Amino acid sequence: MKKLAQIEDVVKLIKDGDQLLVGGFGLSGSPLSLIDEIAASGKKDLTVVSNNLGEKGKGLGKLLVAGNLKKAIGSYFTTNADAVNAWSKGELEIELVPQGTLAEAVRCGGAGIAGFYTKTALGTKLAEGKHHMTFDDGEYILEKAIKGDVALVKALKADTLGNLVYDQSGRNFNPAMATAANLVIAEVDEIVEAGEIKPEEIVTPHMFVDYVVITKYVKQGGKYVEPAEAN
Amino acid sequence: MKKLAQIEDVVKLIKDGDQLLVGGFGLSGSPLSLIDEIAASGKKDLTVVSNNLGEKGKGLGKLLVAGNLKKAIGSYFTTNADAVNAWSKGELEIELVPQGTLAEAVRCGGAGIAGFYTKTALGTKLAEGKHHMTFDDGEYILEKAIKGDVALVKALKADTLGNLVYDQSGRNFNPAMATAANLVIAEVDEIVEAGEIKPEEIVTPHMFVDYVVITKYVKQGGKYVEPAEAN
Amino acid sequence: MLSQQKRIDIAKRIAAEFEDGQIINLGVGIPTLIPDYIEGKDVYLHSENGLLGMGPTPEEEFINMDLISASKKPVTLNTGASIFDSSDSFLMIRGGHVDVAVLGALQVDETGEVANWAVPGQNILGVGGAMDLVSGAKKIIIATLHTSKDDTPKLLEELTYPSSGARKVDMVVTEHAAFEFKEGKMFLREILSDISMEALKDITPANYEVAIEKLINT
Amino acid sequence: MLSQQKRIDIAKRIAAEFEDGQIINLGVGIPTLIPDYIEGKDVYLHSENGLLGMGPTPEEEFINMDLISASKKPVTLNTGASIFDSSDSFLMIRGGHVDVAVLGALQVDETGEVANWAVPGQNILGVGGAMDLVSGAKKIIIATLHTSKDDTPKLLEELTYPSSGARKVDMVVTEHAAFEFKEGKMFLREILSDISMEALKDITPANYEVAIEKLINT
Repeated sequence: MKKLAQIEDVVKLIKDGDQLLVGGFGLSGSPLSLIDEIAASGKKDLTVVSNNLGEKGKGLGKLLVAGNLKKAIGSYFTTNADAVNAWSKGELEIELVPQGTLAEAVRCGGAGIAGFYTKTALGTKLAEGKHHMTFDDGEYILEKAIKGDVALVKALKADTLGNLVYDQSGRNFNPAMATAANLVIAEVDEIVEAGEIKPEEIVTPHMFVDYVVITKYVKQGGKYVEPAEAN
Repeated sequence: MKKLAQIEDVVKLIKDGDQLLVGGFGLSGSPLSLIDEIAASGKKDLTVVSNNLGEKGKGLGKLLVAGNLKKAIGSYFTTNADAVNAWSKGELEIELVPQGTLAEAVRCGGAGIAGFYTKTALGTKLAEGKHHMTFDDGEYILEKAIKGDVALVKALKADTLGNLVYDQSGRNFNPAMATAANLVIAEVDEIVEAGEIKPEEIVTPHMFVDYVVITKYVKQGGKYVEPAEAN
Repeated sequence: MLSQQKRIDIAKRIAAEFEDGQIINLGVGIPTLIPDYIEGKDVYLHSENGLLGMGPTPEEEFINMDLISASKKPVTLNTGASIFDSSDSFLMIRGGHVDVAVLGALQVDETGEVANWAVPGQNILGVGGAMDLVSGAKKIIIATLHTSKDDTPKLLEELTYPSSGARKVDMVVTEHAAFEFKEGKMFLREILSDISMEALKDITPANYEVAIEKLINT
Repeated sequence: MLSQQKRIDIAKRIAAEFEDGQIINLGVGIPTLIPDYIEGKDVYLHSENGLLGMGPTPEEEFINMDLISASKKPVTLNTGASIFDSSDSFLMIRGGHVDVAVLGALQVDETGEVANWAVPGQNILGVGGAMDLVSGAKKIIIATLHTSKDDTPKLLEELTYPSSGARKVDMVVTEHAAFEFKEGKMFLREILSDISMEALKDITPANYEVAIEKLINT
């Protein structure tokens, strides 16, 4: 399979200072093996765009502990005490974005749209300094598209061309993230033959995917655990 | 099934002067029975938003012949000689929109987004009079969302809740149209039990669909024909 | 009355508001109690992370942490449920396709403006889907205890906490009362506890018109 | 040389340009001839109406008019093909995910600006996906006969027909020559017929630099 790669090799393609789009909602649909490798890599000054920063010491939370991050853009960081702490000490920049604005901004990044007008956050602190415009049904604020240098997504399966399907609500931000970066790496549980995923069922067509890596995690009791922890 | 309705009854919900969003790409994925009923209804001054106006005397082309239309908004009308003719005589207003802008504008109509900035049509006649804004990577034009009073879509199957799946490239504009109108009517070939379409396979969730009607057309040799024409 | 009982009472009262066929989004806090009280109603639960038709918590052996609610708890799918990505999920919320959003609140002012994401002087590091729901749901019901733990009123003349959006909510239900908002005005519609009108007034700095009128048959 | 043979020559030359793994969108006219000349190349055909991985025309008995190309002709799906809606399809086009778009043209000017949707004085009632492709594809190749039927030049100093967009194309292939555009300048890269340099200049009002250099190994 042409796009199949080793986790160690693809993570080398990430450069210090890159903006990473990372799929997942908390730890669900999160590319855990790629994150582990980045944490081990010593990369610096990364900006992560993701709904959360995982949990304390887990998922994207590991990048905080490892000191890879300069900035996080997302909707909800309060569930990771490390993020709150790093921000208080001035060690981490945080840009807070409403969850729907985040999803739409990333989709726009992938769609060649520079910005869009939404009512979400109108009249709040998060709209301060943003361009306002009045349309037929009232005032809207302009939100700009978000793009990444690299996107890391987690899918259930890839086929040998790189088409992806996701596991239930593990889909979340992954399909949008996969459209909006120069380099897109998908971590998957398994690879099947092209043709095994029906044309109507493919969620992320292969055109978006540059590399596919196999996860090092195994699912046990409905949760991904590292092989060492598995029974 | 709660949403199941008769074509004659739902078409009565359309009012003179309404803006209709109609799925389909030419005659593919086009709600032919609903269109027939509108043509027979004598409704006046309708605006149709659809990629084309069907073909001469077929699909949406019938509404032109029946005199239902005031205006058409879409990307390509030259394949229907009646449309060109009606426009030349001043009997039909036409608003030409690039195909991708049309799809995105309708999606935005469904998504609570008032407008979006695109590079498509920049520097052309179709951008004249539109708001321009400069972003980091150059100039963009503002396109406004499109909504409808009523959307007419064509799906392959509905389940008893109103979830929809489409037939191959008959999908086209239908899913976006289904999000962007106050009243959404789906014409389908068949209705299956809820649960028969898997959660991952549903393309249009039932929340978008107000009524489901059964098509009067039958598919023969890969084409929909009226029952009278069928062998 | 124990706090948990008050919260259950609020949940029940709000559940009674739902109508068959509605699409409902339930926020964190008291709203998460509501699913226990909607049995027999044909409503469909929407979750920000990409589900419509969320069902009850699974048995331990069927838990899949890739099938979770927006509160990150394992859930199941009811018959006819669907799965979609975050951008489509928020298209639903922001495009006005969710009939009712039930949200918690830190404060609500007498015009119906809500504050439910940040406390001044504390770290402002989480907003989640709060502002999206406030801007986009067709009807917004606030589920909240009448006062905070230290008896500070939550229903105020003016917000002192950061607003969640210019859009006004439609209804507030507390353990004591149900209020409705119309055209920027607040109306007391129902008394839900044994509180007196005077005592209610004392713990409710917001100005409201008394217009008792059972909103629905509960 | 018959017109159809010229068109085939153009199609073949452009097909030779494709690289394994590329996502290609083929417009109407000459570009529709290209699929016959890409065998053995691992490229994936994208269609505006929502297909990636379009295959050849089906046998009569397998025709489904709900599986068609953007030219509304019946097609098939190759292994690994996918289906999506129009908004996602144009996300692909406008978001720069299509590697090469091959389009017809009415005129191209010497900076690489193209006119391919409207003729002045005629009804302007169709644009389709032309402007989306011009604005969004990573690389744009124009496939056109060198002159129109009445020998009017198509490669001009300046467009006289309405522009399809500010974005410049990358390459023009005619029956006589292949031109490349870089930073607003036009370069003659290949002569593809037995035409002389002088004769080519005569039918090409656009100013170009002669910089013969076979672009690829054809």
